[in-house]
Amino acid sequence: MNEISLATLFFAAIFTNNILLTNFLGLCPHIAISRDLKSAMGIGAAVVFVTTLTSVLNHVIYYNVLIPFHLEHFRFIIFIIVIASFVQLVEMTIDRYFTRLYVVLGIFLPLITVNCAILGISLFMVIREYTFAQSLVYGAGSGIGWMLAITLVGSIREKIQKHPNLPRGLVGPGITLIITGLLSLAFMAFSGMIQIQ
Amino acid sequence: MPVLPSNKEIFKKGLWIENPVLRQVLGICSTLAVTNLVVNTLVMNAGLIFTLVMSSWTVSLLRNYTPDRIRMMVQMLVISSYVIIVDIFIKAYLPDISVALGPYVGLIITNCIVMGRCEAFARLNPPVPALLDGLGTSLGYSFVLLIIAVVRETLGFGTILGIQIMPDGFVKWTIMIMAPGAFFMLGIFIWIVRSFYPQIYEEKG
Amino acid sequence: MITSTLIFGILLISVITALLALFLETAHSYIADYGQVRININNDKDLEVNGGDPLLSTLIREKIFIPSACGGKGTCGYCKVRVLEGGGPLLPTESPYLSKEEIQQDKRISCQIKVKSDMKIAIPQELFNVREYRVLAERIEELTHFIKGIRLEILEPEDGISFVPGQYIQLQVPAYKLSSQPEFRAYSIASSARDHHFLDLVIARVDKGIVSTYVHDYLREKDELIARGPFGDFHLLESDRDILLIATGSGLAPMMSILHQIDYEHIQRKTTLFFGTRTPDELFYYDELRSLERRLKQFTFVPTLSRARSRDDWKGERGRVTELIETYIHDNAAVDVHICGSPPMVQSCVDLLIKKGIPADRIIFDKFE
Amino acid sequence: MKKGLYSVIYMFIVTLCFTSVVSGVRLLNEEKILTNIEARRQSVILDVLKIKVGAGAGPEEIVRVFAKNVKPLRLNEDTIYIGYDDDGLSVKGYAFSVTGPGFWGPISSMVGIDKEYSRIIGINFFDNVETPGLGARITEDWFQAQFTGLPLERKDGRGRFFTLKQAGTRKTLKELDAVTGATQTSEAVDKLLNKELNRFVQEVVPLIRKEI
Repeated sequence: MNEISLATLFFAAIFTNNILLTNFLGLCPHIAISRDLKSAMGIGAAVVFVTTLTSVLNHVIYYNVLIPFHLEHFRFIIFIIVIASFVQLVEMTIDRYFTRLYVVLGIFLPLITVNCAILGISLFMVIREYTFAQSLVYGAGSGIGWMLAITLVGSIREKIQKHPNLPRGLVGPGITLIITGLLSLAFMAFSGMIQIQ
Repeated sequence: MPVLPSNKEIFKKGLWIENPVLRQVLGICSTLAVTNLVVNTLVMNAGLIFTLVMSSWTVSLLRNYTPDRIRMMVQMLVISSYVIIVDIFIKAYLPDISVALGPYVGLIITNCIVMGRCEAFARLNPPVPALLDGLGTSLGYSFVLLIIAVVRETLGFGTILGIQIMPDGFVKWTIMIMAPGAFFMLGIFIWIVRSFYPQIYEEKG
Repeated sequence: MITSTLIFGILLISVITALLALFLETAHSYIADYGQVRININNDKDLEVNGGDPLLSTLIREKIFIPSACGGKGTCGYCKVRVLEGGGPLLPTESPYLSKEEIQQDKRISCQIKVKSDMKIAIPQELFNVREYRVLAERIEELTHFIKGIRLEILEPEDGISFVPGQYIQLQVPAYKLSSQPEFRAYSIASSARDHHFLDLVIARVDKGIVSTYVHDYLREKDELIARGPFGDFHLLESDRDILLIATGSGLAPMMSILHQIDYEHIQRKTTLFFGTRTPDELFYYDELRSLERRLKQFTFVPTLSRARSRDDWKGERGRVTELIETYIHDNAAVDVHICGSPPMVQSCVDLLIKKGIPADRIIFDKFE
Repeated sequence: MKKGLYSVIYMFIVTLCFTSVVSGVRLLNEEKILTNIEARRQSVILDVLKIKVGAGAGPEEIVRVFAKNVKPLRLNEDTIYIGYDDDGLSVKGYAFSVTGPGFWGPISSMVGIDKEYSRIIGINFFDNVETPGLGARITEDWFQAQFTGLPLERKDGRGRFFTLKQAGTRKTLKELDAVTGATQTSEAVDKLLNKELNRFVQEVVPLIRKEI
């Protein structure tokens, strides 16, 4: 049905149709965690990991369980519960057996269970009728795009936050949103870059 | 000296003092995307109010029976069930808007406010305060997004609710319809409010 | 046909979620089982809990409610708790919400750290201890023409109340002529924190005030009331600097409790109390304070009157408490200041002290409306 | 383990209750939703055939007008909609749907052709998942209106029916303005429609002629 090549889809998900900058998904953790670069990268990596795996997992469930049994209208419930329990399980495992990884990455997992971006990716994947391979690539690409956006905002914010001329009302979320807006504007320039095959 | 909050105060708190968008900047994810048209925003807000009020109430009713470890799954189930109901009603009675909103209705599930209020308030409080907390919070949230939508539609399309209000020669600000416009608007709005009410929105720390 | 598919679908979904629940429960009991651990709170109370969950939700299960707005998602930073032992390394999800000072004070974001081993934590007494008490008005006495002192005996719970000197309770009065429903107001505790079964409150009459009018005009000895608390973070600042207490009117109440503390804890820091009223007959607790001054050589009591008349035969200070600060406190004095009273008085004292070079973190106050 | 079992049973029962309620609500509204979907599809066909429906007409009215003025015709794998004038006898035009890859996902459009198979009388891009504010602007009236009157002829029966050009540079009837900033979507539309129009003229038209 859908003939977009994997490479195009991958780059488009990162640049031209960045899940955060054009679809506004995953904004809460974005604003909360983008205070410094280090945390931004940690949560970004966690998002990449989760989006990739959950989009694949949900793809399998949707086409092998929900469609054959005509349960499409329950997909919201199933997708979100799968995401929630998957994230909880991964977090538990990392916490117990990979303590070092936990401090860098695992700790962010519970924060992103309800990250809109992750459910959003699963829903878009279904609406756009992606194949298995496309879902994998789209999940990974969107995750990387989200990570790119949050690390960029995080590093800009680290510098601008301490500037003495920053109006007090803008400190925190205000300036983050404006930086994000500028970045979103900048990313629009990518829209001519990718050629459809 | 503080006093324990009454029901009225719980409601007021959600509406303005602890306004989720302005104070904590939570939950803008799913709805910000549809703020380029007032009518879409109104429908999304109605959906959110319904979902938040009903889920707060339900989570609060179930609070003494839900095992802690699967709490998250139960809350997700409750919230997504209400969202599906909202989705069904929008599809049945507002078909045009349903097409415009697309997958964003489903994304009310992951709206951080819904989860946040269930976790932080509803699962610890009796049903009536939980319901009021949900109502206050969601109204406060809707109010802010509606203002953003009004500005975006006015500048972006020259209309409000589809009715032209700007003079004919008005050059439309296309940027307002697109994503950056939403980010700028919300950023500026928070800036204005925090400048006028620094005492409320002072960041603790 | 349609109904059977429907029922089958519903059952299938339920089975899937039940399986996921089973999956999680199994994982929990094998992977995240950290056994029984002990959490010590404020060096006082020990909790036996199951490890493996975040500190915030563990405490909530024990009915200790740390305020939080985002529900344990680590996006609001409200649920700060001091973790003295067993918190593990500082996590990157916490650092954005903690200042350098807070990190030094061992503050942590309680929804982010997990209970895996024995812990030692400190939380504000008010969160830990807030309870409802059934109290009896044991004695009511007229301290001045508009201030009453009431002594409450705690009937329930039997182990009484524990509070930090300087804290307040909320006193609830039943519905009566002025109010169709029970109302409560906050009053600082004047009695010693060592006394767990009696509370002394100082209640000034407020024009049309629902609770104060009730106390002044309707409350009789042996009446029962409801009280809740303790609340508030007004307390004696810990350092080796001198102590300055400034109070006007009923703001003297928490100072009395703090003076009791200085007495029974044998705190040897040089202590001065400025107490301002308008006329000599408003100086309540005067004799008690004078006798305390004689007994404790580190304590000086300086009352001042703003409207002393010539016939009052007043030999002490005259004027407002701010004038006392001007005379007694030299610039950059090494002193911790505690202020209680009307908001304008508190504000002008704070402004003046800051001007005199007293750092803001050495000034603590409680405004009485 | 007892606690674990309780969780599992609890989850099962709660899910059962909620999914039952959701299914009930869905069942009650299913017919209405299906009518809406049907009416939406039909209103697109009426739109490209320029058959007027009273302004603000509800789904029921659309279904009524459609039943009166339009007859579907199955030809192998295609379905063609034949639009009739209000008298119900003279043919007004033919409509057929074209679906193919856009940039982000499928783009679906309905194309209306006059009864001589010589011009496009209307086009409607009724479904797409392109970027709002960019690619999704192909649904705007100015873009769709450009196609009205486009002749279905090519030099020597080869080449394109039309080309999408950068906005403001169009010189002939066969050059249409593309959506600024949405290069991929425009190219996808260009490629898809040229291909499908060609197929229609070459393969479908003879079949219709044979049928009528």
